[in-house]
Amino acid sequence: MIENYAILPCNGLDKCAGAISRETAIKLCENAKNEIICPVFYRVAEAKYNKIAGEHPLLVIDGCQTRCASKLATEKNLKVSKKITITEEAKIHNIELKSNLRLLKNENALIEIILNGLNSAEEKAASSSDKTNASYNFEYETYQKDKFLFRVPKNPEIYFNENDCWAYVIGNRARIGVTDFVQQNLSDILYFTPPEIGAEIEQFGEVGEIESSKSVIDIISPVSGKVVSINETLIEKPELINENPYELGWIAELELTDFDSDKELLVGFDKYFEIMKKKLEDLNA
Amino acid sequence: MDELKVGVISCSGEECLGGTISRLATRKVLEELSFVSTVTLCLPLYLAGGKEERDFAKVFPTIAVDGCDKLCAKRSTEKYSGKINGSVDVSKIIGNENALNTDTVLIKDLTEEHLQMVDKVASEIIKAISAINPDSYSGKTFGGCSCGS
Amino acid sequence: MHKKVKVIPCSGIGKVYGLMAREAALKTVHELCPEKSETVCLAYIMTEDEAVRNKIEGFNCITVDGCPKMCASKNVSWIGGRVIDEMKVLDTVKEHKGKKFGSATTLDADGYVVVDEIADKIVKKIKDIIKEKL
Amino acid sequence: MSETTFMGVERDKIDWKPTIDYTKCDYCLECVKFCPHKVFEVRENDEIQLIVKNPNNCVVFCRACSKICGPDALSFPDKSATTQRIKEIRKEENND
Repeated sequence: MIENYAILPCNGLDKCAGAISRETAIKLCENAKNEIICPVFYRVAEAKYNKIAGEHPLLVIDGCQTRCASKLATEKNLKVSKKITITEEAKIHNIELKSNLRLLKNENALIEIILNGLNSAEEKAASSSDKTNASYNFEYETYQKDKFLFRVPKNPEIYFNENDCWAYVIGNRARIGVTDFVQQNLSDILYFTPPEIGAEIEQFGEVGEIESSKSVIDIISPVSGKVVSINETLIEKPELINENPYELGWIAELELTDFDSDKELLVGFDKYFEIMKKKLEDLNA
Repeated sequence: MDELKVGVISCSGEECLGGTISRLATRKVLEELSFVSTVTLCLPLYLAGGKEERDFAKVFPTIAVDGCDKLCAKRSTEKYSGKINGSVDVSKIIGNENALNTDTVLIKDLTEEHLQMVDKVASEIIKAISAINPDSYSGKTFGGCSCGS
Repeated sequence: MHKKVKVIPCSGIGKVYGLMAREAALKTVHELCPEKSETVCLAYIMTEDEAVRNKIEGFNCITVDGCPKMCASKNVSWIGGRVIDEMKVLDTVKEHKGKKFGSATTLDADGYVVVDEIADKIVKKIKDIIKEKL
Repeated sequence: MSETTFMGVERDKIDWKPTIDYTKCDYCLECVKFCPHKVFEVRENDEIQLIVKNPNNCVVFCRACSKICGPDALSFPDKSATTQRIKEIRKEENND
């Protein structure tokens, strides 16, 4: 269920989609403890809303493709956690929007569908994510080569293999992904093939594949275990791996089977940073 | 001596031939020049706040290549990264009339004559690069890179 | 008589996708839809000069971006253009898996196939925008 | 050029490289074009036109070339056996 969110709807009054966006926001606040950010009032009461937005995850509801609410969020430097666009939702659910500003049967039905969708997506996310899904607090060391930046997270819970993949280990679970070395070398990643959920992976086994126009690589798992979840967002948006392969661009989560033994062949930040630098120097040779 | 590394930031202006020529000449220098390592900086990314581009232009010598005398690339680079180390104005090399030609902008439409203009501009960019004193930047090189954009 | 839709590509210089964005946008405004669309220099927009502000602020724009950094879209919105649609070259590229498109300097035949497809999509969007206004 | 050790073990001691099945290989040379580590070498004038020239350049656990091989002529050692072997070598060296 969507709860404890700050909600920024478009509230536009020149299209039906704007009215729906407004009503969706109101419903979300009636049913649970969420706070609305009024886009109009935001212009004059910035401090108030900055505080709300800073303390809660932000859901942005855009009415149409002009995406005024999203733009307002960008302008105010807000971090958006979730985003929906009413016209897109209408298209997906085959509901035709007319020019009426009052909500009728169709519009109310759409709002119900959207609310259900938002709430069930939230529940799914909550159940699939364990402790590993807790907010990131990675600290990075950066190596610059030409204009390219290569970040490596320094947290002690993060282990690397020499195949440029990382594992963030908490308890009996690990979230895994590739490093900046991989994403910079591949350049724009166009396709992501995830591993199968439930698959048993041995250490250094393959957990999916990523491909750019330059090359295709296997993701080589630093740890052994069973795949319990994958980053589904990457199927539509593999470019998130380029954006940040350690956070939004993570690949999969594994339930560990023998981490003590896996650890023998993994390195921590210090060692990996050196390995990566050497690889980058070798690229010149 | 350390290898000299220079950033080239080109206007790529969409409205007239000057932009097409500045873009192509910059690409040519990047691809064919061997005595220094050039890095093309992406102007739109630079303008959108791209950290990699802006940081590079702050540390390394940078040359702006502009298609017309509005000098957008030069002005922007100065605005966000401080001074620039060289400036090439395509309209001065191929003439205002050519630079402001709005009929030919697609690369598929370029004629032999246009390609000669590209060569001319490329050689001016190389001159500007050569004019930079490498000694003042020694020790700040990272070597060529085969990855990324 | 309505104002022309602005079609603004990123023209990114580092990758073939930047060139594809540029060729697709320029083909649209020069060959396919010269009556209904035009382009404005992206770098010029960002100088914030009065003359160019008047060309872009509040106008309907379609941006064409070569990479997910979405520079054309970001820059145009920042200056106050109304980005009605943001085209992503990679969306069309993805439909042509395994093909080679050329370099950031020149395009191969397959590069032009994609450019033509993108240009056709832009034309459709221009027509949609103009229809909506009527 | 490429790293001389992998996980602290001399690269030379790790048996990880592609093996070409010459009954399947059709010399399309896609693998040569693909591999940035120059593992393969083309010998145009020989009867066998493609060889694994630099096995130690091959990135341990990488099998990417075998995936792009149309006739499926490239094979690699077993991964878990290789992992096991690396662990053994590390132990032996620690005991020395």
